[in-house]
Amino acid sequence: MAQGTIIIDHDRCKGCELCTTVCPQGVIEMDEVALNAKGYHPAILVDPNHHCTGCAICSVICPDVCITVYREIPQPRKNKLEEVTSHGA
Amino acid sequence: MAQGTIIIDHDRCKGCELCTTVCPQGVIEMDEVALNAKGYHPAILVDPNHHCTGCAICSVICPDVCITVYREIPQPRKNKLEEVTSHGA
Amino acid sequence: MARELLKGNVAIAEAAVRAGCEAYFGYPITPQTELLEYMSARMPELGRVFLQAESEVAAINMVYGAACAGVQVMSSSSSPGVSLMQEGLSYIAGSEVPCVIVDVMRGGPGLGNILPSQSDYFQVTKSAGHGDYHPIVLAPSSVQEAIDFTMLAFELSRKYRHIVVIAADGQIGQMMEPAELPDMLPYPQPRPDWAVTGAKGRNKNVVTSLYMNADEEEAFNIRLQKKLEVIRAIEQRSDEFATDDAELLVVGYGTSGRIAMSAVQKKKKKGLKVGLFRPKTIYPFPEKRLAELAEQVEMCLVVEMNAGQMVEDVRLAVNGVVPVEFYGRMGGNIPMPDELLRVIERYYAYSAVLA
Amino acid sequence: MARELLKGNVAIAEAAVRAGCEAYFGYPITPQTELLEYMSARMPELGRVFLQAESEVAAINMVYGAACAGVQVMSSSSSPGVSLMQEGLSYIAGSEVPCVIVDVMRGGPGLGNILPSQSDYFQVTKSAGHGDYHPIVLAPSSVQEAIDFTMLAFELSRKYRHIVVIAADGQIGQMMEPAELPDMLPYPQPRPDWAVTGAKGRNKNVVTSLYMNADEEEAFNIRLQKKLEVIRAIEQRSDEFATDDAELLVVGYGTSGRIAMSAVQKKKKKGLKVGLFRPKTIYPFPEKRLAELAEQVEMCLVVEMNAGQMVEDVRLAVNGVVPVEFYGRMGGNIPMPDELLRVIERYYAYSAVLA
Amino acid sequence: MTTVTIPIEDMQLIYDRPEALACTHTHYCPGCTHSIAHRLLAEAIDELGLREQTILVAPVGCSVFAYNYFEMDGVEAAHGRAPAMATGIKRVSPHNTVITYQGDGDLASIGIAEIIHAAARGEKITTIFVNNAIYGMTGGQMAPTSLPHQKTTSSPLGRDTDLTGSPLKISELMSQIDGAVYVVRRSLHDVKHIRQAKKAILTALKVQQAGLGFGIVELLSTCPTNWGMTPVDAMHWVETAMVPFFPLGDYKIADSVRQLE
Amino acid sequence: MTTVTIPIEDMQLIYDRPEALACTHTHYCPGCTHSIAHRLLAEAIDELGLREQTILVAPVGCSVFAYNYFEMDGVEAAHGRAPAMATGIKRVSPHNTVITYQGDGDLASIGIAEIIHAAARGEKITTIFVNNAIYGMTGGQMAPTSLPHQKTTSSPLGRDTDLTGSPLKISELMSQIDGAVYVVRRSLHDVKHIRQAKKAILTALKVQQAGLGFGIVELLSTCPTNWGMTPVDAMHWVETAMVPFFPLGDYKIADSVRQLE
Amino acid sequence: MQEEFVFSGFGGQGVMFAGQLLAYTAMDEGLEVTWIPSYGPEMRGGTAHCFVVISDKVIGSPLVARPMNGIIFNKPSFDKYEHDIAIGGRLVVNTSLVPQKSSRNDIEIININATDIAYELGDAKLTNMVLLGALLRQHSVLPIQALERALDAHIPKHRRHLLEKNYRAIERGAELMRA
Amino acid sequence: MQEEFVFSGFGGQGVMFAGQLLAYTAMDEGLEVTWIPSYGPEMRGGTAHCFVVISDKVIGSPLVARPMNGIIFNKPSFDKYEHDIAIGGRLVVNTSLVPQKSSRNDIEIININATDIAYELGDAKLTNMVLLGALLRQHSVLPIQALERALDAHIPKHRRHLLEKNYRAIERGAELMRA
Ligand SMILES: Cc1ncc(C[n+]2csc(CCOP(=O)(O)OP(=O)(O)O)c2C)c(N)n1
Ligand SMILES: Cc1ncc(C[n+]2csc(CCOP(=O)(O)OP(=O)(O)O)c2C)c(N)n1
Ligand code: SF4
Ligand code: SF4
Ligand code: SF4
Ligand code: SF4
Ligand code: SF4
Ligand code: SF4
Ligand SMILES: [Mg+2]
Ligand SMILES: [Mg+2]
Repeated sequence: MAQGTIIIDHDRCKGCELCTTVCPQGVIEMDEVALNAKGYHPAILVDPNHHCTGCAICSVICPDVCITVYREIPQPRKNKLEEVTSHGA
Repeated sequence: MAQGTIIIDHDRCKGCELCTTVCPQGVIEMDEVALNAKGYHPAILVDPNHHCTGCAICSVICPDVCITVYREIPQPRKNKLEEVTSHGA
Repeated sequence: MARELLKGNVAIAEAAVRAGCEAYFGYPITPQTELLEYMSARMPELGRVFLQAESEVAAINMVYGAACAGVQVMSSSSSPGVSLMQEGLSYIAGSEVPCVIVDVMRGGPGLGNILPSQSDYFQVTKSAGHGDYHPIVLAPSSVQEAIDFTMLAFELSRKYRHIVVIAADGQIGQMMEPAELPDMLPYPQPRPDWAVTGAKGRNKNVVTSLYMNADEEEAFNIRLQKKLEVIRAIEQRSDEFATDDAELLVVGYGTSGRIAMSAVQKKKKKGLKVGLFRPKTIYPFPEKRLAELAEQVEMCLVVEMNAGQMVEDVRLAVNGVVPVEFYGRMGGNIPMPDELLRVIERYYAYSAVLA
Repeated sequence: MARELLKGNVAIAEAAVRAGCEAYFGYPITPQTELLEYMSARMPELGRVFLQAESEVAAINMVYGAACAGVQVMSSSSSPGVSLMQEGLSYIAGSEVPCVIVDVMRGGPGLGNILPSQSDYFQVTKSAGHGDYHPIVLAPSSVQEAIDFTMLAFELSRKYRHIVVIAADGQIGQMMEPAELPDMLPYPQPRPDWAVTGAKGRNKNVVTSLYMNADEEEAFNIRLQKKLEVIRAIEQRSDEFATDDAELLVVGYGTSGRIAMSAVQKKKKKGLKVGLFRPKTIYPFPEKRLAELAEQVEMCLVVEMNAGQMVEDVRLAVNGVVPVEFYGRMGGNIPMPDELLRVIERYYAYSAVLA
Repeated sequence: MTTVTIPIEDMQLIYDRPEALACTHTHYCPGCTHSIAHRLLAEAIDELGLREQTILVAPVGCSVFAYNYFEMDGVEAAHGRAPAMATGIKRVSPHNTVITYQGDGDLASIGIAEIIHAAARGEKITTIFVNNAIYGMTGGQMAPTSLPHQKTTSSPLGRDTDLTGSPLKISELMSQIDGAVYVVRRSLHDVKHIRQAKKAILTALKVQQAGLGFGIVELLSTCPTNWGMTPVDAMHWVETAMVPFFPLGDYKIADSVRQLE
Repeated sequence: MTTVTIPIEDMQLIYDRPEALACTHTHYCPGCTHSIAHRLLAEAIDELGLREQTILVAPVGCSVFAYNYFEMDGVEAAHGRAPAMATGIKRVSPHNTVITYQGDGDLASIGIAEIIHAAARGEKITTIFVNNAIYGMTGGQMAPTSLPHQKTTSSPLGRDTDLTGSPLKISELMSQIDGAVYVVRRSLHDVKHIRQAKKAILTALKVQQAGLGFGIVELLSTCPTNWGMTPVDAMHWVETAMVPFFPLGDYKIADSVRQLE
Repeated sequence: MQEEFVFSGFGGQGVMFAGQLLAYTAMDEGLEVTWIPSYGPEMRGGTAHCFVVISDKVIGSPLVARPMNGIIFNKPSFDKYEHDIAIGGRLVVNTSLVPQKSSRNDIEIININATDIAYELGDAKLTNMVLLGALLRQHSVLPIQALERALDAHIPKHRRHLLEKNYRAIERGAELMRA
Repeated sequence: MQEEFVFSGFGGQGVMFAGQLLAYTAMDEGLEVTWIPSYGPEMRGGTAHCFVVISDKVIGSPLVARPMNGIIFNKPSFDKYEHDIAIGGRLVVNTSLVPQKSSRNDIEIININATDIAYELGDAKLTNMVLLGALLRQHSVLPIQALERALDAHIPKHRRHLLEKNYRAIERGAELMRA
């Protein structure tokens, strides 16, 4: 598995929880404490062990386009990556 | 064939000629000379030899409901007549 | 009856029910929607007809149909929806069938916004579609008046076989105030003899607005105008305050009239000779009383939540006897009492010069 | 250019073509239909857009779209169809895009009939839908004026980004008269920079009538009202005859103005001091000139083919200075010159008493 | 008029105008099948004994005066809005039989929203839809049902399907709507088809009586005047040009309706 | 936010907001799939490079501000009239890509006439139809697409199909119209379906680019607020209640479109 | 000078064109003119009327309650307009389709069996030209030559081949008056 | 006597109901009252405001530019209304969701961590009652008992089981003021 990460725009997040239900790695959670300026509990990435694969599934479902996805630059297997990208984007 | 006849309401007739095209006995013609009050040449029954069977086909197509149809009262075969009527009316 | 805290939209709906409204057809639009929603629960509960139409065009034509069948029927909408009803309203007027229409006016033109406004004044009082007629138009300034005018609306619509519009604004529709509802009137009323109910044992009835022949159409129009004359003669209604010694007469209706009232009261207390004239019917416009008052005062100041529409009717009534000035807010803004105090002061100074 | 015998509807259509109309959307309705039919042949011939819409509601919204795209666009209809356009017109006004609408008015209210009438005066001059605005409204009284006003309509609509209505009546639409058509103007005009044409190499353009915030909506409305003030200041147009020594001033527009003119001419010849004032713009109503004339005459007599609509604008302009009387025919009936002669005589006698 | 051996008094009356049809002359043009549709409707109403309970909603179109031609209560709708008006009537008078009679401009163009929604609601009304592929009353403009290349006063070079699309097929469309339980297309171009049309109208009225839902009978019809044809040629044009484009048949007969028949 | 072993600068950007989507925050409720539909449309426009030639016609409905959310020219239509407005634009600017974005109240109720006729004319525009079975913006009234027994603020006891009929199925209806060449229904209830929806939008835009005719993509969508559900439950409701009623699929793919794909 | 004309008959009898032709003639002769159809409740197949006003001054009203001239193609039109003609005016009556005689003696009555003559000329559609010929012969408001020039100038293209026939009809109408 | 109140917070915080409850209380006490929502551009999930005016005379305007009292549920509302409160008025601030302090010294500021308390009481939705309790404790325009009676009389049926909790929240709000 490639390693990836996401950046969640907390101010834009409306706390809908949809991303948390789709992440195959289960690395997104809702911040139960913090409220953002809109008054929502935003989603946060909780991924201490770097399980996020950068699969971008969370970004496909996030209605508010809060999630930017990154993935390690694959050294040899470029093709496979492109395939995933063209699905996910 | 039963014997029948029709009465055409000349004042109501608009000279569309439709009745003349459907009469199986060919006994309706257009009056080429006379104009009615509406300014139309009306249809007339020209049936010197009593060919009209009272089949009522002309009345089915006449848009202006100008044609009243009569037929001799059948002596024995009442059923058949009713059948025709229920179609034609 | 006890006072209840009622939202204007809901109060109108329940008043319509008590007035004997048999059928309601409408389409959702803010700030009127609670009226429709209330009806959606209340009418079926009573075995009466509620139907959400596919559009305001359909709604007004359903109203037209039900009215032809001789029942008391109602619709409600807000400005853009009322624009869509113009053709149907004209047909209803041209057929002389009764109905009640509620217009909870909002900001415009176009999509505008959902805030209170009075910018349908022309649209509802001057024509409501093509052709020569005016609906009767009632302009409530409180929830209680919204109730009372709804009862009155059904009565007048039946009496004159005419459209009655309740021209409220977003504020009247949305606010809650304590108010009293009347008792339920006898229900249902018998169908009038002109109604289409099936030609059983009588000659057929036809309800139409079509008069191909100019003379017939003109005769119909003359009859319609005579009816409107009667309406102008006996249905003008208005309220007034401190008009006896007023030098400046403030004129406002609905929400702007109500707010003007509180400003005038304050100024009056301070010893200014200001009075208030508040039309309750905006068609027929209460021109007779206003013309009388015009003889007594030095100036009229019209306050509206629009760019100046009723001001024309005021000018027509006053007929040049005194100057008629205008103060208006638009776009959903409501004149605040403090703001009106300043405006009144300014014009009062003016009118003093004239006195 | 030679004089041609032209039907009003056709003349307006061809004039629109020569003014550079790029697109026409409409729906058939008598007595306007020849205009649409002419366009259906003429526009495609020139590679321009003709489309018969599914309804007047659709037609006006197609006009709205094309106007947003920055082209000169037009529709035409008659009273019931114009009622259906009210919402769309209000959106167009609220978006400040230009368009030209022809209303060939017929008898009403409702389905009424297809004969000439002027009973849309209120509907087109006072609001044309909800919200605070007035279209510019031109009222031709001859086929030649129908042509000239069509040219002017496109010019004014572009200049002010505003709706211009040509309020004709069935008679203007249906009659043939010799008239001269102007030359074809340069075509097509470039799209204005506010138009939606694709945000290529510039910031995006948005055309909307939605201002959710009251202050923004009010600011927009103030701008709109300022524009209307300018229009009122510089676009009032009227024609007059024998007004210099008139004691009785007859006021009429369009067909009623034209017929009044011939009656006034006859009376003038007989030595009566009657004059004619004929508004060419009915919005802006030529109040300035009329107010001046009011100071000179003893009485105004308004002639309309309705129950009395412009008469309100006349009264507002005259402001009580002299009495304003009204004579109207309805339902498709047109006042005949002889009839007007008698009416004028009667009121002349009156006005003589006042003099 | 004619000499008969058997005097008329001794004969049986086979066909006379239906009671539900008023005796007034109509304003329809010679050979216009609007008149036939009227007669069929009147006959069906007579046969079912519905005259005294029926309310007819007339449209704006050549049949604008339809209420004058029937001995029944009637109202005049705004152009295209007959189904909405009928809805208003039926909802407050569920025991009346409510019929809209509409042309193709009225129903398929300006009134398409109202007919679709009346059908979608399963409104218990009956619609007689007279499709003559043109706007008759206003002088022959293109209708949504005009055929490709058909010349009309608003498509003088013939209907250009690239610019205006293909004709709208109403029965096909209506058959997709759950609330419409009886949707058939018939034609009035000859005696046989007229008889079939009559039967369909009868069924449609029975559907309403039984409260099964919305029913519509589309009738291919002529407009000799605006087609610029003789009435006889117009009948032929229906058969040869329209029927192939608008196939006759039963587009939807709900099970409940089948049980009825 | 998170500690990564590989610094972000060394990583590849896999997903970022599309260029055609404006950076402004939207007013949509949490979890409302209008936002997803917006994003998909923006992505498709970016991929086809259409941003600078597209004109978006926003409807009246929750997506009334849609023109604020895209970096493209836009106009605001009257309620239901977006297809007419789009027609006006497209006819005078045939080289622009014209898109209407409409809700179910807007398109299926008040605007049914305009969408049907735009389709019937084969208008070369694209419609994104967001069907959330309710009137979102006005606070949750019944739409023509509301499910049987669905409680809404104007059907407080649940939609009574006896009185209001069964839901109107727009894709099914549109597929009957000749001028509509691409009619598909998709759903936004999970990642897989969102991806399928995106593909359909891409195809629909290509159909317009190729000038083949009218295209519409119906998207089953949520309104958590007015359904009174959490966004997650709302997604589930689409899957379990809406999809069975509004089957997903290709309702019409004209041959010309197949060739394109 | 002002002259008003009402043309009235069945649809299809060429009533409207007769009026328009007179209007064209007047225009080409440099006069003011208006033509207006009376588009009443009648559908096609019903009755058709139009009004023409010719004047040397600007015309006030294209419609006239009491026109000077009536050109009457058939019986219903006769019934409708006989009594509308202004005193001192004239009525051209197509006696082929109007059985009765006018009872008015305050106007000039011009009887001509125009449809019969048109049939003789081979086309019932020429009725209108026969009537126009008769009218302009009896009432020289415009020269018959001008009428013929206008016909030449304004006849619809697809009818051009009928030009000669039309001339003949006009002349026959005129001749019969002379007789 | 006239008192104006603006209630402002997120949708879902019970802002509207708080205002309505105050209105019911006033009505049941025999006063004139108006309640009006500020139904602005915000959709659900946005900010919710309402105005309540209580008076012993007929009320002119239900909307007030500068109300005497503000009941502020969250930060955006604080930003929006802090400066609108009339001089000499008061601001009840839910410090649980409003980090900053008011800079105004011409009004009374009543700080209370209402949401925290509501959580303590087991339901964040009780925030509104805590705030109302605090308000009426500090400003005796209406007795707290009347508020509780009104709650009993007007609480929606499906919420009746929460009545006790609501009383407790009102009392907690009041108590904290006493402290
Ligand atoms: C709102 C409105 N628009 C247009 C018209 C004009 N109009 C009258 S009938 C008609 C079309 C009729 O065509 P159709 O429905 O096909 O009926 P037909 O005459 O062919 O039987 C039109 C457009 C009108 N009366 N009202
Ligand atoms: C003519 C008119 N009628 C009614 C309205 C009120 N209105 C605004 S949005 C809407 C319904 C929106 O529902 P839908 O199209 O399903 O969109 P959603 O909000 O669900 O996305 C209505 C009825 C209006 N603005 N204009
Ligand atoms: S990119 Fe994939 S693994 Fe990473 S957070 Fe998103 S869904 Fe989870
Ligand atoms: S899907 Fe987006 S908006 Fe929803 S919780 Fe996750 S990041 Fe926030
Ligand atoms: S009844 Fe039959 S046979 Fe007799 S005229 Fe009519 S069609 Fe001919
Ligand atoms: S069908 Fe009727 S109207 Fe036509 S010619 Fe025959 S009788 Fe006359
Ligand atoms: S115009 Fe056509 S549809 Fe109308 S009556 Fe004449 S033939 Fe029939
Ligand atoms: S109300 Fe419904 S459709 Fe509208 S934004 Fe909120 S969730 Fe979306
Ligand atoms: Mg037709
Ligand atoms: Mg929706």
